[in-house]
Amino acid sequence: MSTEDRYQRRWCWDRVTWGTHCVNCLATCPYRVFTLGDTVAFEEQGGTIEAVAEGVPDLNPLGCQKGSAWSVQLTSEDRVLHPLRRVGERGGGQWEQITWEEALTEVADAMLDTIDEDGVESIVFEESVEGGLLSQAPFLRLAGLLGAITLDANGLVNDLPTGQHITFGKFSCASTVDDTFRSELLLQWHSNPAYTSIPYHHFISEARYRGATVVAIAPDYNASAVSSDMFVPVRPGTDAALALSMCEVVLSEGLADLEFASTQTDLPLLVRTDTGRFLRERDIRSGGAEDHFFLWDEGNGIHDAPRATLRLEGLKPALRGRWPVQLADGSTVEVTTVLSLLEERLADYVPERAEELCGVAASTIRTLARMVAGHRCKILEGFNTPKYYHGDLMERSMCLLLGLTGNWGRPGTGIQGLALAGLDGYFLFPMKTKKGVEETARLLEGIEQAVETMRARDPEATDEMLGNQLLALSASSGTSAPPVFFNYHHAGYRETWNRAEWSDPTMKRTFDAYLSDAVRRGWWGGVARPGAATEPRVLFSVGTNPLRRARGGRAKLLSNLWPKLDKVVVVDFRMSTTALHADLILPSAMQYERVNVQYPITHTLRLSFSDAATPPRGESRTEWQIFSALAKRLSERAVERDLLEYVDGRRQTRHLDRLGDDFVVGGDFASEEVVLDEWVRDSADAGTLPVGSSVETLRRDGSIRFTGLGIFAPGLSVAADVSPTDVMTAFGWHVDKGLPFPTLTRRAQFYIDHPWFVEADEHLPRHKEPPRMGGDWPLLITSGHSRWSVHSMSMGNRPLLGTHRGRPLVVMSEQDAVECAVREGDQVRVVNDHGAFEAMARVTPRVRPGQLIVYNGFEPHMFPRWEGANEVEPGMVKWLHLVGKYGHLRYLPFGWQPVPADRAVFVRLERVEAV
Amino acid sequence: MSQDIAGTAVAGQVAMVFDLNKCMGCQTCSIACKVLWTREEGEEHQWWMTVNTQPGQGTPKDWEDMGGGRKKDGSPVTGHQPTRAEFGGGWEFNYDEVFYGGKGRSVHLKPTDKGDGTTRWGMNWDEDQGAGEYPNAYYFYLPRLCNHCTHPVCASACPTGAMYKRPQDGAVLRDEDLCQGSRFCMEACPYKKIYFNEARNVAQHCIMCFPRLEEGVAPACARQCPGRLTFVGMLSDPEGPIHKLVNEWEVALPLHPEYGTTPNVFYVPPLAPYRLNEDMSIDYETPRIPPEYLESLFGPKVHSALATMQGELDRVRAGGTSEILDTLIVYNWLDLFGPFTTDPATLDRTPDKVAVSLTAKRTEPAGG
Amino acid sequence: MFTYSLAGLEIKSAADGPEEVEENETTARSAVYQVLGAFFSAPDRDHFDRAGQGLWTKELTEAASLLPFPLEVGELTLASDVDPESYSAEYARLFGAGCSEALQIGAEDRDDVEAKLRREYEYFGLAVSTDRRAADDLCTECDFMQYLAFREAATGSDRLRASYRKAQRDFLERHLLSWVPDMVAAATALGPNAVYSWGLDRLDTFLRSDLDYVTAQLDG
Amino acid sequence: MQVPEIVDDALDPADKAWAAVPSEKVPLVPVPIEEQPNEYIRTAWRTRPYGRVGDVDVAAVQRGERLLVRLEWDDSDEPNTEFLDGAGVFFPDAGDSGAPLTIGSHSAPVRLWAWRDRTPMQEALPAARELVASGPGAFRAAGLDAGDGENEGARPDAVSALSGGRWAVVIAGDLARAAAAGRMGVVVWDGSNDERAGIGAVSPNWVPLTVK
Repeated sequence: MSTEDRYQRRWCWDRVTWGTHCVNCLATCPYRVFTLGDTVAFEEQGGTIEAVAEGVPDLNPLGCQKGSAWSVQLTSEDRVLHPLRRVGERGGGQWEQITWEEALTEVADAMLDTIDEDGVESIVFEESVEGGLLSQAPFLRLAGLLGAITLDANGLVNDLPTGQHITFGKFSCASTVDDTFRSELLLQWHSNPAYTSIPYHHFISEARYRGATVVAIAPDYNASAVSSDMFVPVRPGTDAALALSMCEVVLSEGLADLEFASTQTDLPLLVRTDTGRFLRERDIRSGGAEDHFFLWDEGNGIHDAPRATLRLEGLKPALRGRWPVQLADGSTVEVTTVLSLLEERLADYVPERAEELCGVAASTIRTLARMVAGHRCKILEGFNTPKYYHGDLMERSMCLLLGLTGNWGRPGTGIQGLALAGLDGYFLFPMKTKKGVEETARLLEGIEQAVETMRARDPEATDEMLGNQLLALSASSGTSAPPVFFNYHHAGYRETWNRAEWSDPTMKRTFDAYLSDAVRRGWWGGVARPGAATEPRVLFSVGTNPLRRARGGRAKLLSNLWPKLDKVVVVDFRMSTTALHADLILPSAMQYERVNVQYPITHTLRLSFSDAATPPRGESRTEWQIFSALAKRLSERAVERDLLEYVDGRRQTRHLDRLGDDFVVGGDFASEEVVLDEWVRDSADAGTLPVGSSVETLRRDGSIRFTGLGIFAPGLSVAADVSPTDVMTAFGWHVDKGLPFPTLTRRAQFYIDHPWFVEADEHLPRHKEPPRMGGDWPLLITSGHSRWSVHSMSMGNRPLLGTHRGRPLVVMSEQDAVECAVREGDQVRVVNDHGAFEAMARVTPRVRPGQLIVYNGFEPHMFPRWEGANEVEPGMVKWLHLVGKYGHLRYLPFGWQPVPADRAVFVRLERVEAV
Repeated sequence: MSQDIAGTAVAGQVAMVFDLNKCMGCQTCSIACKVLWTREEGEEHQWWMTVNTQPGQGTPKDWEDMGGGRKKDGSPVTGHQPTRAEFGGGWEFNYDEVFYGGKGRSVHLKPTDKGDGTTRWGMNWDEDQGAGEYPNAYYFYLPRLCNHCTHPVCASACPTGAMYKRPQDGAVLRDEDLCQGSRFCMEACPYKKIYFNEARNVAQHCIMCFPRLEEGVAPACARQCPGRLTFVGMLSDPEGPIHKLVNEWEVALPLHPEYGTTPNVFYVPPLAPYRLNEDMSIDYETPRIPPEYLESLFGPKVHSALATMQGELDRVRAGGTSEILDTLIVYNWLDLFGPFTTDPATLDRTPDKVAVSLTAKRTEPAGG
Repeated sequence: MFTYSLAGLEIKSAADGPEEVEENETTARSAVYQVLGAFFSAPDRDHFDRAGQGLWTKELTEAASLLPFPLEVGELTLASDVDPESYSAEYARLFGAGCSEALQIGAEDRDDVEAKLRREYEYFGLAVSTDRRAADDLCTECDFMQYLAFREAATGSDRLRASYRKAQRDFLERHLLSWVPDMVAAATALGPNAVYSWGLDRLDTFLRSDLDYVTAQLDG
Repeated sequence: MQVPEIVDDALDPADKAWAAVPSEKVPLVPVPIEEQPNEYIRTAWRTRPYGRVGDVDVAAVQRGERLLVRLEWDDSDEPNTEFLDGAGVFFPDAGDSGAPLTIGSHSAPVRLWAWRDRTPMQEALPAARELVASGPGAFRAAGLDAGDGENEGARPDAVSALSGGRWAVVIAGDLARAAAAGRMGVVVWDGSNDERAGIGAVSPNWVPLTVK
């Protein structure tokens, strides 16, 4: 064979299907999968997405190195292909291969024992987005049918930008990524899109070529700073000071868009100077409402702040001043505006003062502030801030900067995080008692009725607010529980969280006291589960990897949670660290071996399809197959054991003998393809996908653009029109239509008059130093997501391992290397009062002295003694986030709740072994 | 044997332009190539396409100090043949031992050290290290593949005549049946983009995805590049972006032109953020990346290329328009690929079909 | 992802409508699909007799009487020399093994086409008995349209009415009109006898008019 | 050189059959630099010593249709991880009287049975190959060209052993070709000196073969 023939024959296939990888980057890039015989030969981005708007680059080719190497993983050495049962002690690395029959029976019996002896709430599932909707939906369905506990995914992965939630009543502030192209000023702030947004990064460089200025604000000269116009090095954890100083400049130099701020924000609302609380209707009218607020109209004095709209409708609210107001009891108090209070606070952040705090030159702060005020500015903010203890303060300060400069809801503006697109069929699915459009109509009409009933009680509420109410209602009957309580009671975090020296020093009481106070006040009514007395006995991890992920470390879970568990069941396609510590590993099929979709988000506003290019390898099965079989086995064993029904934690009677049938709705949903088809058809019927969409059209086109946001809160929270021929800008409805925000004040809210917030002096945004988490040590770990993996997904992929050093790294500055007598390539030990780990040192001038970067994603089993980087992270949660029942500060699944911090952990470093 | 096979009649020369201002170092190009072409035994360490952080030692380690190339008079410059350890990479890992060995935490997953030095270097070992001093560190990404040079010194150094420039597109290929694994090409190539396949005793390098080009499909590295920075086309096409960027606007330059091989891969050199003064205020005057460093990579023309780029940026920021920047924006993805815009998924490439077409090609008269 | 479940809520709806409805424009459309579906089933003796007795035109006229758009029913004359055998043979000559979407579009796998169609039917509440007739048979597809139009007329739910309408437009676009015009053209080129010439012409005209009508209803 | 006939196979250089066969010391010289095939190689090696193996002990036997040649030489160098030691014997076409110094020429190619040491990864490669050599390093696998029907059964083979700083290699090939040539050239490559292709040590004179 000639050489040319040799390579010609390597580029062959006999089948092409669509595939995407359903990992937790949520990008769901449409790939073409080329299969030869029964082997996936390679994959390549589809590149078939049509341009949306004239003059805006298209989305192609959407992909990254992880996606382009996925096929290799199908045959990777870390793949699990048979059901395995642990032999010897947990984590000992010895297994026996068992049959599916044995495995399912063993799991079913452990579950029935638990239900029988301790109650179903001792069965706990970890939620995730890993693996796609058809990995997650099956076990969520089983948990729902059982009344078990599912730990809220966002509380586990801490991707919750609480500051955005505090400000906007939601965190779904993401426009489509092509909106980046329309920006004039891009602030890469707490984000490193060159690592973490590879498919979309081109819009940044293309915006630059169109005239945008690109700024990187970060402690280190990171990969995204490289292609920026300005690098603004900031001391880690002081971003709020920088943002507030820019706000100070904008206001003091008269650059603010005060009309925008008056309309969109709470800055004109009146606050009593005696109590520091908003002036409420109840204060001045007997029987008045608790959630009606006021502003000072320049013509007519005190006036109700409009609740049904953000539009001022002729009002001219005063933004600054102090006025006397007569209360209902006849007494007089002084009121002022939020802006007046804010300006007092901002006096602490004049640039020269802020420079001392954040290390950014005062002249630079002024320059940046003027740029923000004069341009369509977008903050590209990933999910890094939520992982700081005081990340909420950073986000609130960033949002304030945008609010003062008219920078949201307009093309090229806003703070770019993530927003869920409205796959309404998926939301409907758990409610469906049979398949088909009639059932869909019945449910949708029922929901509409429920919404209308709620609207009758509050005619000024928006659809989004009512959607949230509906979600809150269902949360109190659903399985989802914020993990903070589980971690506190059962996973050993209580002691850690009570360590005052690792917490915000303004915390006056113990964490215990705040938590019990919050629970006692009913702020977490119905969702503070499982309670202290309900010990977990069976833990399911389906594609999640708590021992890699858990802030607080693998050791904490193994020594506190694991001993309580009769059965740790891991469903995964690979040997994660958690799988290594499981009792049973059930092998799941990978993408390219089954149909699947990932949860769609608004970045691309598309639903992308992953087809079965080959059958699952080995004995692996899809999660739908696994959990429907488990449901069936549970029914069979329940009948054999005469355990036909039980009462769950919410006093609902559950019937085990029907479980198997209920799971598949009497056979209506026998396979995941049928389930997916139903989701897609229902979404099309509900108007969020094109009419006629089905698995068939997905299979043909690979990816479909959404046509609407749907009727459910997650979609509606983007508050924007979906047009087939235009870029989508989040919050367009708030700005163009005056649609109120779903906050307590119905405005973007910078003033939080909750007593705890006042106690913490966080009623307004401010800067607070990161607490000395981990101890009083000289170095601070900032971390971040790596370029090479999505969390630990793809970290075991051989070609990808070859694109870096293939082992964990501690990236450090040259100065600190000298200080610690470390040379490039040495093995070093990172230690603090919580734990330690070892890794290879990479010494570089790009890192700020005092800063260490440990990119996450490496499995603990890639570190000596399996002590991963999370061993030094105490996993502190901010006590203020236990607040509830304050307008928008209340639990919703995936929403407001305490999340553990892992950035800005203090450590020291020593050399273990020289090169 | 001719000393320089540049005289080969080439109907057209396929060329590439990488815009370094759009490159984020993600290695999707490297992976695209790896997954498609170099996954068999002996190819573990081969990365025909690589991205390195500059300044840096790169791949193979310190390749810029290894010699090779061609003097102005056309005579060869001798070079070092990069060793397996200098390439590094191609690691195996102790999966079995960790997962199933019953050793618990006493072992952890890591590259298996075979004592040959290959675990201490890799294709991207010095990723994001850079140079300079904080906060004025500097670095950027440099994707590299075979330059498919007009003067392929690799071919000239081959004792068996195994290497040639394809007449139809100027791609430099090797007949692996003729290659005896003597590796003079690896010494002679100044870019060190040729690898030795130990298992088959042949050298290998980028084939410019010729099977794809023949079907009108862009090379995998270019078509899979998420940064949309990789242009492919015929160098002489006056309407194509490559000709304009290279010859008309002169903003795309070859790497190390002094190596004398006349590469057909070009780079738009990198701009960088402003430097900072001692007091952390912005220094608008001094470039962050030392111009002499860039000159050492791209030759003296780099200064005017950067000045052109900066001028265009200034103009669009002032509200003007720029044909150069609009070209580099690439509004329509397919505009990157010149004549190679075919979607591979639309092709019939079953092994039988390909075998038939190969047989047919062989029976065509020479030169067909 | 979180469990966005509203499972705790009581969902009640009046989606289920009466099974019999008063005749109107929509039931007329349903009725026309019924007649056309029957006409294009493989002919038996009854089919032949009805042609001879002029029942096809009569039924179509009756069905179309309330149609919201004009449909020229025309005349159907069965030539006197046609016997039942040649009548059946004509069908076989024109349509081979039958009027099948998969065969018409040259699908590689007819089972696959049928499976997709069955999924479509089932979503809209129609179970298909597979033993009697193929899911991609013209009669089945017409039956489905007949069913959708009937459900549209019968439902008390505005939402469902809209769903059925959208489904009809979609089904016409993606299915019936994607292959029937080609089938009609092919059969017409074979010079069909008067009976089938009449039927093909009615079918083609009606499908096009119906799509225009349904589209106008949805856009309006 | 006499080529005695033996009965049992003696591909292994340690085989006792070799004890009875007389060996002959053949001097080797570097392949001339000016004869190297291209300017690159000439430039690279002009000032660098090569052809470091100065002589080789040669013995030969015949068995059936096979010629077996044993080559032995001293090599105490540290092995090179990049290039491996090698050796070969080559035969001119009948009637050609050129010198062996260039390992063939374009007008008078020779048949080279080339052995090269193998790494563990190369175990699947043949121990020895038959090449058509038309100059130093200008080697081409036999059988590639039309009409050059390589005889499957006559493919060369080799077994080698390095012991006590001395290589012993037996190369076996088609006796008929050797018999027709009536003489043989020898080439040795010292891998630790990066020797390969035309860079090696070659016998300046043909070694005559007396085959029965």
